[in-house]
Amino acid sequence: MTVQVKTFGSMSEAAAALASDRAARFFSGGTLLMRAINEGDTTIATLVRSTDPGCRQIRNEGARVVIGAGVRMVDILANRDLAILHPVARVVGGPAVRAMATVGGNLFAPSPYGDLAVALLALDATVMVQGAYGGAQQTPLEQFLAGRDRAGSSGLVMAVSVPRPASPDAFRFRKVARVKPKGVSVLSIAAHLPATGGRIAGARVAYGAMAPTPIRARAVERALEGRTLDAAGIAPALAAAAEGISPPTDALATAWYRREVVSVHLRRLLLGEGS
Amino acid sequence: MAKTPVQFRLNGADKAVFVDGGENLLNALRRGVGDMSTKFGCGQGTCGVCTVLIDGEPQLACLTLAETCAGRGIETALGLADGPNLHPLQTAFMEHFAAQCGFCTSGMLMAAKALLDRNPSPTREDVAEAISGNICRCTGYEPIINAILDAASKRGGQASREQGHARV
Amino acid sequence: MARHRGRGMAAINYPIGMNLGGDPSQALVHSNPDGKFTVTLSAIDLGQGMKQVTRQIAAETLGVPIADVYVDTADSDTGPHDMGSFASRGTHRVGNAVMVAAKEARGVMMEAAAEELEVNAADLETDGRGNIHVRGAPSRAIAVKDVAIAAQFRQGKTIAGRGIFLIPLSEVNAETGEMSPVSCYAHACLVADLEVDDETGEVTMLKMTSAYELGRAINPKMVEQQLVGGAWMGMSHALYETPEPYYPDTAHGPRDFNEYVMPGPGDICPHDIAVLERPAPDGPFGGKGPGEMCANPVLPAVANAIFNAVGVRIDQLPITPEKVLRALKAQGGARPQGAPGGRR
Amino acid sequence: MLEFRKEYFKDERDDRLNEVGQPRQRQDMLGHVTGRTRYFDDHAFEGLLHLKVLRSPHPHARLRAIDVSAAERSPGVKRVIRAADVPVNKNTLLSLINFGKDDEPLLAVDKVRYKGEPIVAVVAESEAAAYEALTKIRVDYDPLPAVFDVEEAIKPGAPVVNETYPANTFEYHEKYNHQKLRFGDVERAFASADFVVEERYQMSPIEHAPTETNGSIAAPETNDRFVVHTCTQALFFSLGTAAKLLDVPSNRLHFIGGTVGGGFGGKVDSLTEPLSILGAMLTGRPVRYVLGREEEMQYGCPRGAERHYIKDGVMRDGRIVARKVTSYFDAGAYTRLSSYGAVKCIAHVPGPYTIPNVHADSYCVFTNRTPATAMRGFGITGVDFSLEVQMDKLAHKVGMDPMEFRILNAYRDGDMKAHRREAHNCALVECVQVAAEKAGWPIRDEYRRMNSLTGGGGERAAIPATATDEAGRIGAGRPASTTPTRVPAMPIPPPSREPQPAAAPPRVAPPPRSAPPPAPSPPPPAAPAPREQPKPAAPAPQHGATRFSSVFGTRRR
Repeated sequence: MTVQVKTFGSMSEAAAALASDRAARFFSGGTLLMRAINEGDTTIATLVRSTDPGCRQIRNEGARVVIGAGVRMVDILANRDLAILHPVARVVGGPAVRAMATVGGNLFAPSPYGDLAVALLALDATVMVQGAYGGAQQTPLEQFLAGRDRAGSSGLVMAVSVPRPASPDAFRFRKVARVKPKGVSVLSIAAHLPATGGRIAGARVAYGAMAPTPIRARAVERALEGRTLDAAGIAPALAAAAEGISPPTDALATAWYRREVVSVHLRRLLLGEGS
Repeated sequence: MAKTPVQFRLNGADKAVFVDGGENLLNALRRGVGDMSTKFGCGQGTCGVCTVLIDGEPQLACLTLAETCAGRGIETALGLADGPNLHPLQTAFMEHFAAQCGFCTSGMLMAAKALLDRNPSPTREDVAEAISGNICRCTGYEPIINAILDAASKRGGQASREQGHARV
Repeated sequence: MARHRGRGMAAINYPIGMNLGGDPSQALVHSNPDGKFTVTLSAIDLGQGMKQVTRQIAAETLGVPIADVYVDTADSDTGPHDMGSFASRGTHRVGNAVMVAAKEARGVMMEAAAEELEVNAADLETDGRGNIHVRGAPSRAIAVKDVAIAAQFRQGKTIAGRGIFLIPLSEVNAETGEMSPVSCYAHACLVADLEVDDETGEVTMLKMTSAYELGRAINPKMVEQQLVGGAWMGMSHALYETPEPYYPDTAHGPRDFNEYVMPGPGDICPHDIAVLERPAPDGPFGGKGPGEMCANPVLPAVANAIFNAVGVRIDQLPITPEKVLRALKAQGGARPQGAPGGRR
Repeated sequence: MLEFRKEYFKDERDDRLNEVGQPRQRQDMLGHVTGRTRYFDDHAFEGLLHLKVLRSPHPHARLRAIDVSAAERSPGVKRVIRAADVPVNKNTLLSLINFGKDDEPLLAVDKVRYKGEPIVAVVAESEAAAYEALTKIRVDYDPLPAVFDVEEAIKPGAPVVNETYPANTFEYHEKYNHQKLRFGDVERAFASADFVVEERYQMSPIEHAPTETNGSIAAPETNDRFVVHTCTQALFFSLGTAAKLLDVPSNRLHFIGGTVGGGFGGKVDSLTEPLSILGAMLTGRPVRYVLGREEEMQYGCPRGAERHYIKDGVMRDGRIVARKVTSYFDAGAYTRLSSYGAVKCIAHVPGPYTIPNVHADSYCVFTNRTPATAMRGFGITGVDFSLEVQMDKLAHKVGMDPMEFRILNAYRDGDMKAHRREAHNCALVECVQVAAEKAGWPIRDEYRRMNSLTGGGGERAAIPATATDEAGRIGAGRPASTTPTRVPAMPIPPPSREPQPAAAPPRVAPPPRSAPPPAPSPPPPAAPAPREQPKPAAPAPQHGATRFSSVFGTRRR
């Protein structure tokens, strides 16, 4: 009836405990799990915690930055190496939520939440998942998200590894919300647009609130390849903006509305126009 | 049911409470310690009414697992005043009539304190951002924003307050 | 991308007190032995300021400083009957009941003072600072404190009063609807300035300018609280909130403050307000009650401003970006209507 | 920014006051900023129990069977409360003022009529234990067709939402399925109007969303009574409601409140008090029942949806000659206060304007959604949205400035209103003038010179010949069929300059037009003395509740 809380000194112990108990959930920032418990979710019998300092570390590993699953939004905002993610972390919840919500938890936030995951997807991040035994597996975030809501998907997220973009200004992020300055996403768009000689090469564009999980906008990526970032250059991308999306209808907006405005906001993002 | 002892400092004083598994800090403060200044508004982390400072950071008591607070320092609205002397934020809220029903006020004050503690000279935008997680259904936010800016300027911080009202 | 500015207005009146009357309120006032007063009610303060409004009305009627009066309310064992805090009835109904009670208490106080000063009570007046003196002869005075002590310990008088206020119930004619709804109305006119994004349907409030007639403003700062906060709620009703976003379809009802959208501190706009006071003939010192009507003019003013900006009429609330965008597409784009009465 | 315009109505005020009109600090402000203000939930009780309710997942369903045996055995459970445990399990809020029939159970019997309707309550040692027990209650539902649109609900053959009102409409005067307003002859006026504009307006429901959710704590007192700490907006209303449902004398209940975390109308319905008290009665321990935020938003009573159809006749010169309004108030599954809001709407039509021909029908309609209740601006907010958007359309139609259009049609002292009472203490004209001035919205001099004190009365005070439905259909069997269509006399702009804090204008007694007007409403009581005895109280209550003087229309039975 009351929840049992198990605390472990290492993530691997926690992962083992998690694997051994179907009714156990890993407790990180609490913004998702405590709410469920407060609202009477009786399926949560055990909370598994870890005091492993490793999961709250941000490490530079050459061309990549490894962010522990327990790193919070405020930790990202306090870290210079992650300046590129500051505009994203800053629009997750209000100040109190940012002092609680973690990177690991954000990967599991249901639509329309999970703006950070959208950015990480555009940055081609990989997820380190620890199974019951053996070492941690590296999984591309896109693949991780695709299997996220599948029953039986197990393992514990240890960290997220983000490639450091060649030029930080090649990364752009836009969140559209009804309420300012803190609101939930009507949609969010993240784009990594490396360019050589003014022409885009290897674009990655991700959407939030355009499917049950954050997704890549592949058609847009293709249409941007080799193009310039001007009205004419992005026209094909805008035309493809709604390809492959299956936006939800929720309390904030309908699927129709999200479809209608996605190209508008994509254009504003790509051309750096104001909201 | 098994109870877990938890010790922490509340507004500078040592406290010890027994909590149920899965009990949140809000209940531990209200029913365990008897600090009623922190209110229940949603239990979802969406209203900010239960905002407290934990080791100086604004957090939501309703989403905080009580036993994770062992050994930490918690501040609530009851700790704002220095004896009979009100905190500048409390004085400013009074002068600006920045409360009506008063139910959001404790959380609002703690969110504001968190801001001023690390940014003594906030802009109007900073203030709006700092209270963006706190719902007020009565005031329309305007007097609250003005009160926080006023408290900052009176506290010596040169709050860069725009003339009149600026969009934030 | 195009943003269009728009300006719209609306004018309204609002009935004060429960429709058709029949809604009594009672009040008790008594003094302790050193001339400090307590007002006892069963009225509810839900933020509108009931405790303070009645406190000022009692102090004014008794002729004593505000610091000498406190209001204690809503204990059914000690507070007399009150219909409740709704229908903008607090200031008008409860305020009147408090005046009746305070007048009765003041009468006893003046009689006791007259006995102490050996004059006619009719020749006495209060100075509002805690003293009672002979009209035209301030030197022949006695402190309210000493009057209370004398009344309690020498004269054996209770400085206390009971009050009730009731507007008798009005019948309604089944055929014509003939009735006496209320005894007074508050009034308002509001101008909304805003901006419409014709690609997303998003509406941004820029400014509100208003004139409210509220009868006597018992406490100007509390009137300001109501008008500023009430206009925010009006803006919220107009553009944001509903627990059934797709009414009459019941799906997708919001469950929390993330899904139930209301304007945040970054969505508010300046509000320039003028207050007019035409006293209500039957209001306490002419007071009416701004609590409810303050939100009402904002809704239509916003809808009218959106039409002025882009030429679409949204007749279903709330006016969400989706409704604006659908209307714009149906119309084939924005059709700005020009500037009624010019713009800032 | 706020300024006072003291020059207006100066002659009607004595501003030499000590406390009234002063910006004094609120008595409660210090408590608010120090976090020491005590709300209902800030009272600690040893041995406090927690109550949660099982809510229907269906908007409309028959209850075939309810099995609570597993819940009763669930750890920490002290008591399961079923419908049969409620002494008087049928009520309507306004029965306290003798208006309407009992139509709502505290806990559902046989049938649920909206998604979220309470069916069973559990009282347990902790909230977690109560939630756990709720999952062990087995309810066998037989889903029924539901109706969610007000105009669908009043069609023949629509599902019957609430058997107390089989036609899905509240009964007015035991005679009509709506409240009527009849003044003059709109059909005839439409026929002679230069333009006729007909529009539809819809307001969706609105949640009060106070930061403090509905709740109460009830505890046994030492003297065989129960103390109740509550967030109610109406102490005696809630006390009376609880006394009736629980069938106890009102003096066995000790209600304490008065300091509430926002209400806006959402804390009048006494949603939690009766169950808290019943829980305390059945367990002998303090019981706390507080709505969660999702419960508050979806199953706590909202401001109901409103639909208004407005048809206006207007002349080229801007005078409105006729206004016809048909309103539908979506009450949800039970009456609560909606029947009353529909009448308040009728009292408000046609808005603050003098229109010589007015016709309105206002319906209170039952649908399978959360019961609606009052909210800030009850019965008016949605009407004003509709009327004022309509006014904007009319101004546009006749090519008039919207401000001047309002001033032209604004009611003035001495004008006859559609509910047959003379207007007084008007100030709409002045509000429009000041708002225009502040906003830099130019209006012509003649309109700036007008005021609420002059230009009214006289012909504008007359009550027109009116055919009622009883006398036959409007337009037929008119008593004085020679009556010409009435057009409001143009208000005469005075020559003086604004502002106009003038003395009351000379009142010209208008000759009666057809039927002599009834005596004008008696002057309002000279504040603050009540001017007459209240009506005799209704017959002694059969339950604990006190009955107050009877309101119009339907009597309880």
